[in-house]
Amino acid sequence: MKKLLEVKNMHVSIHTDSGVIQAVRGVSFDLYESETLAIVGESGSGKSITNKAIMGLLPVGGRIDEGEVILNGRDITHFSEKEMNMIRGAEVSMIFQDPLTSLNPTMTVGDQITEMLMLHKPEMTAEQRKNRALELLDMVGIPNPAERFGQYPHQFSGGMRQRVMISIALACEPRILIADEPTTALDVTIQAQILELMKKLQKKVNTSIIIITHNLGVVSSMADRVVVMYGGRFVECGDLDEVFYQTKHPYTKGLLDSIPNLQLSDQKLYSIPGTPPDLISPPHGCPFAARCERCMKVCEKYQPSEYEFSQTHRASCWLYDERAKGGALI
Amino acid sequence: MNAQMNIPQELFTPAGDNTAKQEHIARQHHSAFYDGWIRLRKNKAAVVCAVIILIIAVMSIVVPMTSKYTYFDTDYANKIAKPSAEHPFGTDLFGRDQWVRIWYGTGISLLIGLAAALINLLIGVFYGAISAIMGGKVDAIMQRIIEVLVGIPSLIIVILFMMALPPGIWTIIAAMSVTGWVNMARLVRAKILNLKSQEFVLAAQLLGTSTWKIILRHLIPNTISVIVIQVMFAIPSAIFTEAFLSFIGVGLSEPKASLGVLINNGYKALRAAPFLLIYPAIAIILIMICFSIVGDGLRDAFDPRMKH
Amino acid sequence: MAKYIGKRLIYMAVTLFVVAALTFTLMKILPGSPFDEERFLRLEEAKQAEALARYGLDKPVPIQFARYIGNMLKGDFGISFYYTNIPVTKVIFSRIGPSALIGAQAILIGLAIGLSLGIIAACRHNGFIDNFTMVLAVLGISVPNFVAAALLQYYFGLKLGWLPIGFWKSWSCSVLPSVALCFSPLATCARFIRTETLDVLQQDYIVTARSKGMTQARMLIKHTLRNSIIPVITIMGPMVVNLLTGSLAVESIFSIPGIGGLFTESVKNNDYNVIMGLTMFYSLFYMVTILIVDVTYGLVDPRIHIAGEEAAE
Amino acid sequence: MTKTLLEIKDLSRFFTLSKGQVLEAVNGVSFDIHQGETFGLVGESGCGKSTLGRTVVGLYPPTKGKVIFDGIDVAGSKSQTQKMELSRRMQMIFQDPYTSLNPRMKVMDIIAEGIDNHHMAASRSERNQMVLDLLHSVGLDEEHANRYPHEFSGGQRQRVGIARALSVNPDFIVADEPISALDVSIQAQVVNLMKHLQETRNLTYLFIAHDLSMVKYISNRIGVMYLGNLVELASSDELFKNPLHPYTSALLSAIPLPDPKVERNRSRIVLEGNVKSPINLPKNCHFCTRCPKKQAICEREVPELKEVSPGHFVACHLIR
Repeated sequence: MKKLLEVKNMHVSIHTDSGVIQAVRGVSFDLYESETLAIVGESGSGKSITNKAIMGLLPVGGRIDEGEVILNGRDITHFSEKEMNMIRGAEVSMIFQDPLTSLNPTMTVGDQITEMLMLHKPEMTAEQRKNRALELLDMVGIPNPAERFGQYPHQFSGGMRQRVMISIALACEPRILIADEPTTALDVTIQAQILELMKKLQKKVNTSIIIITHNLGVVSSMADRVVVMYGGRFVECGDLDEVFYQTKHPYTKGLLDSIPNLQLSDQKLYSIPGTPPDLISPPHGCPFAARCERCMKVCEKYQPSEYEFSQTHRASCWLYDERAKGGALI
Repeated sequence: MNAQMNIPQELFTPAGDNTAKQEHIARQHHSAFYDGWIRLRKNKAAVVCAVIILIIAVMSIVVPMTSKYTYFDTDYANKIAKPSAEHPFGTDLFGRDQWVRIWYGTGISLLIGLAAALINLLIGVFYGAISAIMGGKVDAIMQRIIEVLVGIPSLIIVILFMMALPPGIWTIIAAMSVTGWVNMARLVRAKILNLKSQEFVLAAQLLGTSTWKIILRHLIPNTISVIVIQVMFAIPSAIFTEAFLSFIGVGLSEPKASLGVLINNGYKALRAAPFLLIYPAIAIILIMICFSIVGDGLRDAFDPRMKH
Repeated sequence: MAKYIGKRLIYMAVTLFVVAALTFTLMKILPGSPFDEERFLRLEEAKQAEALARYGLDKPVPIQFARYIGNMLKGDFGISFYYTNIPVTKVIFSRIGPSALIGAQAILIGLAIGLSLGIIAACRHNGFIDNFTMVLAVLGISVPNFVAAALLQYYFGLKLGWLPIGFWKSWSCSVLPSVALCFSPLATCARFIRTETLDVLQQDYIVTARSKGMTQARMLIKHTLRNSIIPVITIMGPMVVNLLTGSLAVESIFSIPGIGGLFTESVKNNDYNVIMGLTMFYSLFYMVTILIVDVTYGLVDPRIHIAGEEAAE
Repeated sequence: MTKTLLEIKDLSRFFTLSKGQVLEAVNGVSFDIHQGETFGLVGESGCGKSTLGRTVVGLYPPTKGKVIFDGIDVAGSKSQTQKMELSRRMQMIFQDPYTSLNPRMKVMDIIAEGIDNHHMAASRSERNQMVLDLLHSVGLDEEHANRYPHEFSGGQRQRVGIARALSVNPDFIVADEPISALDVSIQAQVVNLMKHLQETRNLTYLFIAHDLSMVKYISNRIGVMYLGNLVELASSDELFKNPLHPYTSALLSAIPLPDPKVERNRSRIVLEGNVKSPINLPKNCHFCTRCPKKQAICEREVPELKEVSPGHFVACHLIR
């Protein structure tokens, strides 16, 4: 399969008045054609910042300190604003977590869709743009699009608004769709609708999806490959089954054990002790050291290097260094 | 990769119990007000202005007491004397020393501004708090009253008050308090209504805390930032109103002096001696600027969400 | 919508009644009355009684008030004591022209400069223009308009002689007063639009807009300003009102025959009926402005349902 | 048979928004909670579960029906001693860790508020000691006592909230979505802590949440709510193994399971449309607009809750 996107050793820091947050401290992953990659991590893990850095949407004070972003063979890390504008929406587009605040409240839904077409498909006439927008609204399952075209976002429910966001993102059939916690703010039944819709559209529009989430259920139902992040660093990555069933990193294992299994009736739920690290003064060793039950002295001093278990399965943990005798977790 | 290679073997042994560190909070301990104080201190302009206000306030008390002239001694011999060593701010039409008069006038203006703002604070906080805490019918009625009062052009009413009552400092303050407290009442009511639905107030109710204790321990402490910020904006507007009243001739009467009176006298003698207008003008502008900047600084430090 | 406006009109009526009552009582306890001048005292006893009767001042106060309200509803605000025998309404309307012109010009200058400065300041946050605007804005609200008027009159009128120092001979007479009055709207506008724009720039839909790959200019106009301009309407009300009170001093400085100057004059001359009439005029004008602002805000901002249509499912 | 601690009888709670617009948050709900049990209450946003929780503790007076706590009518007329006793025995844990603690108060005073109200400590030193014991019981220590809420992480704040609720030795705690604002690993911490406290202090929980898998883990029995009505009630295993009401089965099938093999080959019921607005609801089964098995009767009558098998109640016309 053709490699669409390559992120190499990315470091991002955000300068705020309460200090410099080392939001991302070395992350690398690739994305292939018509594939769904899940980036998993809890709040403060840097999963969202990494993807905003790819799109050049870092908040004020945010900066890519190190690392490269290769999109379709071109290094876009230090593209100018003008060059990035050619890519945003055309080759890579993004949908966000909170549908209630992600749409412009004073602009009709129709205009917000046609605007995307205006930006990247100047050859289309206004008439064509409107028809394409109606087609998109129908494609994402919004009933009677003609009437809803002229309405405002506040007249749509949460689920409906997320569908509008998807129609905007897919308007120019981008190669990559980055979905930042698309269903976190939605109810379970609505979330199921949106996930089904995204799977159906992926085949129809042949786009690869990066889905950012902390919900491992969503990962197992959507993703082909998984990248796990913690404390701003890459922790583990691999195919879905490898990460879920041959888990290598203690954090991933801890996460999986923290979720109740519906089949068992009297399961003892494991809980990872302690709280996530403060990224203004990040721990210099492995970020998970303070909460890891198998922590060794080396983990507190040096950042672990990466170890390979298969062509696709890698983890960053000292346990798998030959000097660590004990070796494998499971 | 070689840096990783030469890590000594013994490091690969369990690091012992690190549970103690798990709940540890990295940043050193300080209170919510302390946080706000740091942010305020970083705002250099606000600190400088606060110092200026203090200096002005002190001078406005000290100078009239220590100077050999008083604000009413007339000396027709050297009318409209240019600013000199003897009279740093010169003398006015009646030969009165402007240095003393301006500091005395500033003092009066500050006094009026502070008093009016504090009275508006008291009425406004009580009215707003009672309206929000009682809720239901009482709140509805009190809100109707506010909606009616808001419709009244306050400055016109103040002028009429000034005409009807004998002029004097306390008349001005009383006049300004007729509808001056409405703003404070609306802000305090909105804040308390918001707090009342907050979960920590519900929790206090469930713990059996009496209404009075909820007001004192939960509602008031969280409303103080709103009150302080509003006062910081109320003082300059009161000073402005007083100056305005005196300028159109309904404020303080001679020989009493406030910044408004001085500006009015200065305006009358503008052609002959512009400095009689310029010095009091600079005084009032400086005070207004300082209060605005300190007010902004306080709002950004203690209550960032509240927009002006 | 009609129900909403109906409710507001009732409140206005109540407020007007309260203002009328308040002003009337203040009038009654005012020291001195127009009849204290020597001219009146020289008249014999009978003549004095007859003059009082003609103005209805011999009746007990509540009756006078009831009669006054009755006349007011018929649009008759009595006659001016100072401008003998000219109805108050005529006196007031004859003087609205200059005030309206100065007020309009002041607001236009204030909005034009204030909005543009505020928006640029927000976009170049912490840049030179941002700091400059902030300084200008603080100065704007700190310089009292009558001080500005006096200084402008002195320098541009007297010293340099570029503009007339007063009276109402030509358009050029309105320049200095308008400039004096425009400081506060300019400052309030700049500060407000800057805070609103900075606030909007942090909203999620701005990140969405940026992710669509549009130019900075398009995003500013189509997404930022579209949302930050609307709240500016809410400060139009207080701005107009500040102008009203500002004109009192400025018009007397430049001796402009406007209603501001009229009010100061009638205050000096204890011209009761004109004061009452003007207070009612100001109050009515004040509330109508606030109503217009609220209604326009409801119409312009699609999220508000004053128009009453429900959120479709 | 365990003692019934709480009886909820045909409870309704309406909010009149404006003339003619009545929000029916809770509509005719009845169930009991036994001593020492954890009763889970699930449903999507807008189903009224939080309103029910707040009405049970007495924060909202019921519009119709009664809440009887150990024989005392929570909303009825009570003597002062009964009122104080209720305010000691019933407590609540809230959802948002950032607004459930007073930002201007130290953690020590937040936890001690209940102790002071009920004069449970003879001296100040005893009061402080009680607070420290409470902090230890939720995994915190002296270092945290003198700090302010804004210095803590979400999970730690939630534990301070739990310590505050425990401060008056309650029998019954309503947990209103205590974990939905927390990360997965922190959720497990808080839930395990609540389970441990239940065993050591013989507590009874009403656990309200929309995350079904966590509710199943902690609850003995689970009630499912939809638009103000209780549509199904059963033991947690029974509910997951044999869901009867169409909405419950749709809800369970909508949960994405963290198990790729299972996820790949399971058919999913995806409900069409979304929840109606709970204002001026018609008198029928409110789920009829989205129910795949809808029949004529569903649009005319309100189904009542019937016990179709021991301990398994369901409100659906199709199931006798």
